[in-house]
Amino acid sequence: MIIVNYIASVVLIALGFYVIVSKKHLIKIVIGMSIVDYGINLFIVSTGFNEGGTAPIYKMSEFFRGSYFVDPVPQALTLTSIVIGACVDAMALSLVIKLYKQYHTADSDEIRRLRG
Amino acid sequence: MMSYIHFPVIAMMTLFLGAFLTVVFGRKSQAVRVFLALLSSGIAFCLICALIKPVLIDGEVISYWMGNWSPVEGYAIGIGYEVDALGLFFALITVFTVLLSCVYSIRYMERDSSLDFYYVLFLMLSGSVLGLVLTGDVFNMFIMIEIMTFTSVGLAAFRNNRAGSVEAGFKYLVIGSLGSSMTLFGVAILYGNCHTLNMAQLSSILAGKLTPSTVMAFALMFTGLAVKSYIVPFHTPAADAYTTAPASISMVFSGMVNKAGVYGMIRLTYMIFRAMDKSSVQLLMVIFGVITMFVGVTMALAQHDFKRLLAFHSISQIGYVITAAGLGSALGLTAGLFHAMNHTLFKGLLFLCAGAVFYATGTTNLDRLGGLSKKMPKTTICFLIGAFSISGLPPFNGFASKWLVYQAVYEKAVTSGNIFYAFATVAAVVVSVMTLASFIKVTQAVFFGQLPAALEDTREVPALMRLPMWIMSCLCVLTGVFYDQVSKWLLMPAANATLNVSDYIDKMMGEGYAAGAGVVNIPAFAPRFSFWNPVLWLLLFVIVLAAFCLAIIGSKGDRAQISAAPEDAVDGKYATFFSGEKSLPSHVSGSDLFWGFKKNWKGYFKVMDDIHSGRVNDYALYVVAAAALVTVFMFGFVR
Amino acid sequence: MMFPFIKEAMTNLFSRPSTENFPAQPVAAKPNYRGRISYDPEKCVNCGMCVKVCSPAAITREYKDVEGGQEITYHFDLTSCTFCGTCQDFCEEKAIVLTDDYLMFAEDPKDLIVSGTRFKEKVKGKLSCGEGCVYCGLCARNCPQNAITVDRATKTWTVDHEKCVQCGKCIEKCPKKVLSFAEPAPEGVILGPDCIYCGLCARKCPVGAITVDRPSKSWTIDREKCVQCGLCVKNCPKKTLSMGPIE
Amino acid sequence: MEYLKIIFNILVFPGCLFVGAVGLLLAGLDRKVLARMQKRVGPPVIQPLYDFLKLLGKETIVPKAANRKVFLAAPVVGFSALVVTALFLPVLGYRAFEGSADLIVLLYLLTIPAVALIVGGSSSGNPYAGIGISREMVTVMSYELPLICIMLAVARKVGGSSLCFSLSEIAAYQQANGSLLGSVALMPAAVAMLLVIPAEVGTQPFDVAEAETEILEGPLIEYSGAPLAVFKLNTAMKMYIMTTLFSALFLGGLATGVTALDALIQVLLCIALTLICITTVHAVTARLKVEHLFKFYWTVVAGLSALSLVLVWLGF
Amino acid sequence: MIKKAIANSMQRSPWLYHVNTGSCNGCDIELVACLTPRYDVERFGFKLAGSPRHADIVVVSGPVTSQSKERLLRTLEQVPKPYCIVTLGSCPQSGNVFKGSYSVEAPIEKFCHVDVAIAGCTVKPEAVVAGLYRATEILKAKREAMNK
Repeated sequence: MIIVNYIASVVLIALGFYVIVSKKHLIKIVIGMSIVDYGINLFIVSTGFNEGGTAPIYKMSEFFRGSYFVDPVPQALTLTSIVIGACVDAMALSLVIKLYKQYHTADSDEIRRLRG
Repeated sequence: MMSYIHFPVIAMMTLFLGAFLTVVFGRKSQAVRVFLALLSSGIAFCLICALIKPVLIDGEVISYWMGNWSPVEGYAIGIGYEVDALGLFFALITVFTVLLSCVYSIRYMERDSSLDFYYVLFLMLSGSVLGLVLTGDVFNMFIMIEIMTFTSVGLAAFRNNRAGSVEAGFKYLVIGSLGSSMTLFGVAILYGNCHTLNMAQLSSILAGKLTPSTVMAFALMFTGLAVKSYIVPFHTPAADAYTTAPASISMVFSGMVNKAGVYGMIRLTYMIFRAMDKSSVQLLMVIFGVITMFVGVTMALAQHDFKRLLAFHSISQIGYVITAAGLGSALGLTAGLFHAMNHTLFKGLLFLCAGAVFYATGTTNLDRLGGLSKKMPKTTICFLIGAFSISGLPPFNGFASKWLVYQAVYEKAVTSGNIFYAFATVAAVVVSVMTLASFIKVTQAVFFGQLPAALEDTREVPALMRLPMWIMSCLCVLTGVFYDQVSKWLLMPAANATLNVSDYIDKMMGEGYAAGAGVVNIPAFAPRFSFWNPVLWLLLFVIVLAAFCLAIIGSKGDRAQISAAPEDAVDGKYATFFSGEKSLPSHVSGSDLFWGFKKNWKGYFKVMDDIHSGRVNDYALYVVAAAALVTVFMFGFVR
Repeated sequence: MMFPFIKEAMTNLFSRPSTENFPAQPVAAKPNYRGRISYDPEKCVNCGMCVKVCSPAAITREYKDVEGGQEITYHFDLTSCTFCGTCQDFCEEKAIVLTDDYLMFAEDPKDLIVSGTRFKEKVKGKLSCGEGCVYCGLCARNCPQNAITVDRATKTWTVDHEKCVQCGKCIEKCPKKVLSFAEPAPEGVILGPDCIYCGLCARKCPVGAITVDRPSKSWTIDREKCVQCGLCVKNCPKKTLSMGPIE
Repeated sequence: MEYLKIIFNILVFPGCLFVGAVGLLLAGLDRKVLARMQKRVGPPVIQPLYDFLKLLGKETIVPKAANRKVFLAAPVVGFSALVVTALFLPVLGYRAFEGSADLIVLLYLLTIPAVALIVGGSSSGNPYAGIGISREMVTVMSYELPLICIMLAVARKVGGSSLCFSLSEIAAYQQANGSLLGSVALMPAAVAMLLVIPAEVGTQPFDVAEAETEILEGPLIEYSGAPLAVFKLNTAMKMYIMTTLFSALFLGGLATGVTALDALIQVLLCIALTLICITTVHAVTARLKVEHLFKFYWTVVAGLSALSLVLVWLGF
Repeated sequence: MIKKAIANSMQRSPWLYHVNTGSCNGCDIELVACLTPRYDVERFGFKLAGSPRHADIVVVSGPVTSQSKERLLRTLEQVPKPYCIVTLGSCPQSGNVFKGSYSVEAPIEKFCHVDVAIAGCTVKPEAVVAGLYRATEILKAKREAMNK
């Protein structure tokens, strides 16, 4: 069943890319960025999933070779990644607000003073 | 006495700590902020320099496990920091840039407000780049890339009252986070394959054998790091951000943030995937490099803004680095690293000059400047040194490294018999000439020619701003003249360390690990250069010059005198000859130059103008499309 | 062919150059070249035709009174001349000739002025025709200035003194030798018949030359003192005073 | 003794005196023969020397808009760079400083005089000079592409499958295997090189940068007196250096081994090449426009040299 | 010795700068005719220079119109010493047929010292050659005077 996760994550990432590439509204672009992030997060978390594994919480005495548990590292990675993604989104949104104040629009076709 | 194995981590942490302390104590006082910034960057500089002896000279590799979580049963479980000559080389570039930028910022940023944010972001950026080049853990690398990205965004948009800066920041953020997302995706796939994040271990597990999933990871990480080094389809936000950021930050961007991406690509291709012996990867890198250098320089020729022009040159020069490093040969790697270092020196210098011009005149528009050499003679000299360096005039450093690049590429051409590399050499030379052309344009448009009336009150920038410029100028000359020493003590250890992965793995994972994984050690090498003896050239040059000057002095009685214009001369004898007309302000500005060239290339420039449309969607499309192309290429050719 | 001149260049390279070796070997000007002006003062009759026809006013005439006559100098300013040759054409006496000397340069522009001086005896008076004229018209035909008009039908001979330059040609040509530069009669104030002896003239006279005595009705003038200013004539209420020849 | 030899090398042969004298001789011959081709008598052969000496005797005016130091230093830097470049070039067999610079380095050393001219012109502050430097730069851009192709072709031919940019090796190869001009593959490159020489020296029809009838000598417009003299000398020396480079690349087989004889043959070669590719071309063409110049070099000349490169690669 | 060589060269390599101050082009064409194969002043080292900064001999033609007077004077100021001024034809010396026009400042002698005046309307190329040759002797004398 883990394949569903992978498919879902790839679909999310592709959707995110599609949104970033095709939507002209800056907020939508930011949303697209977070969709990509979440797709990747889903992927990372899925890589650590072991069918039927327990939670990776052991005392040193309980730990033995062959303990079957879910890989904890991807979860840690995912948490970090989510935090970073949130930071990036916050930063992006604040920039969008600033941009809207300066350009009086959030259309990416209008916001292109720097070109050529 | 502290053992030097702690130095790398302390250096990085000092910078982050400096950022934190600036938040706490630096709100009110400029002096405290400057003190903290100088102190932390100074400490980082000293600590990294202290590593030169063990790492570069003794050839040691320093490893450091965070929290002393050393590997268990051959599996790395902690975050490891590892400093080999390559990492140290880039770390040296980083701390050097940071220190100079910090010194420069003191006066350059004095007219801005919210300087506490500036220093916080600046120190965080420095810390993250230092962390990136010193870390031995791919996920840690990703985190550093992310910190780097959003501190860069903050700094690019720092002068948000100036037109376009927030826009540049936004574009930088979108493209940058796309790049880091791809890196993260690649890291995730790698982790799924190898169940480790440690570079050394990854390297020994992958051992150059690529399965479909690792090829995917390779493609994604390659693209992600390529975005971070802003090679061509991904270069658009860099051009914007370098333009709008304060000059001290532009210098940091092109000097180390860019290099961090290059470092990542070298680390990725040479060490993690060990893919550089595959001719398809070489071809991919060289194609990217050639396109990058060419597009960068032609775009630079069309620019009207001093800093934007420099930004496109940054892109172009990174093309050289990628081309050379992508050859997979020792000579190529040496050349690439040398050019990366030189790029830091001369591009930093040029950005500082642009900053000085901005500081003195308030604009960087090439069409409004002119004749500043009379008002800012020292800046002019620094600029000329930088310009000659970047355009590769002997005996400056740009020449030495470009010359090595040509040799490396042509060596590849003759040894592989592939004529593509021969034309890559030709392209590199032509790009170098075009670089010269666009700097001639800047020289004419900004420093020479006639002074517009609006700039009559311009004055030379303060000495504290000139100090970093002088340091960089001197280094530009010195590294150019003593290039063999530089390559012996700095580049060859770094290139050797890059090629000899087994040392790196052994140090990290324990003796014999690499051999167990089948990693063969390559003996240390010394690339053979062709002939260029700058010291002799300089000596002969000076002798001829001295002989000439003697002749001039000796002929004092015979020749007629030199009559220079007195200060108050207005018209007449000392006026500019303008067909007898009263010399009106008639400055030939940058946009008027080179139309003979542009006319022939009209179609090309039209296409380029359309490509650099300024829409963030288009830019994102380039990234996604290039990622797709790279993936297809990798699946098709890289086995 | 892309470079049509290559054959010519090669041919030239091995043939003699067509350059004149000029300063070493003088080159004669082509016929009818109009170069440096030569002026023969002996031939000149001072008719002034050349001065009149010169469009850039390059020819100037200078008179200088010397004992026994006048020195008339003609200056032909080559730095002002257009070398049109009109003066040569108009000069009846062929005193002006434009030579083929083309080497006209000088460090001092004054060296480029061709001058000639001729002495002319003092002429007594205006041209007049005495008794015995046959109105042949030779004088009129020979007058360079067309100052003389002769009408045989009405038997009149007139001279325009404004035009006359007193060259004396007419006198030379006159078959009857009746033309002469006669001494003109002296002029002065003449009293007419209507004088009422009001004395206004005497009062206006700036030099006190006129004496009027009303009772004796006498009007006298001291010719020595008179400066012929004409104030008396102007102020005469009866307009009886006039200027004229004194008999 | 060693130092004396070096000093002799720098100052007399093949340094300042030799390069300057041969350069001036070439320039004089160029003018004389050009005049003869135009059916004129022409100036005496030592006319460039007269020009040089005369300019030394003229007042040097530094205009108000100019940056004095750069303005005066530019010609001297160009001169020194040219002399040092000449020292690195072989005079057929004779080499003053063996193994000090390779082909690529020479390519770059040759741009220094052009840059000196550009910077000097730019620093004079004259708008005509501004136009002139842009044209000079476009000229440099134009001929650099064919030049590098030529050099790479020669390097491939001589080096085979190893990297060879060394002039000594090229000379040795030609001594052993005869002049490279005899090779079929390199003939287009030799023609291209002949066409590069006039642009590098800046003579008609490629003298757009110094077009005295349009932009009043471009970068040189504000120069007078001694600096102008040095610039004129530089142009003359460039003739020597470019023709020597040609003979080093393509005619190295003519070396005899006797220095004096080599020098003589070299001078004769220089004269012949100057007359072929500078004087004749000057006599039969008119000045090109700058965009046509660029087009010409990037299509015809670059095509020739690229053809040569491809032919060499294919093993001809 | 160098001084002597320089002074000799001064005579043998005079570069001309030509200023047209409203000339009818007659004299200008004759000056150009001097460069043609038939007269070929390059025999004596003459060359037309593009800039007054390179000039040794300034050749002035035309009647010095009031528009061009200022330009002429400015150009003359910008010529490095030693230099000569040669006038071509009648116009600069007198104004010729334009004499007395409101727009003609004619005698050039009012503003500057003329070294050699060549007369003619237009000048004959031989006269130009001879006149310019005379100017070179003056140049040499001027250079020798500078040495003292």
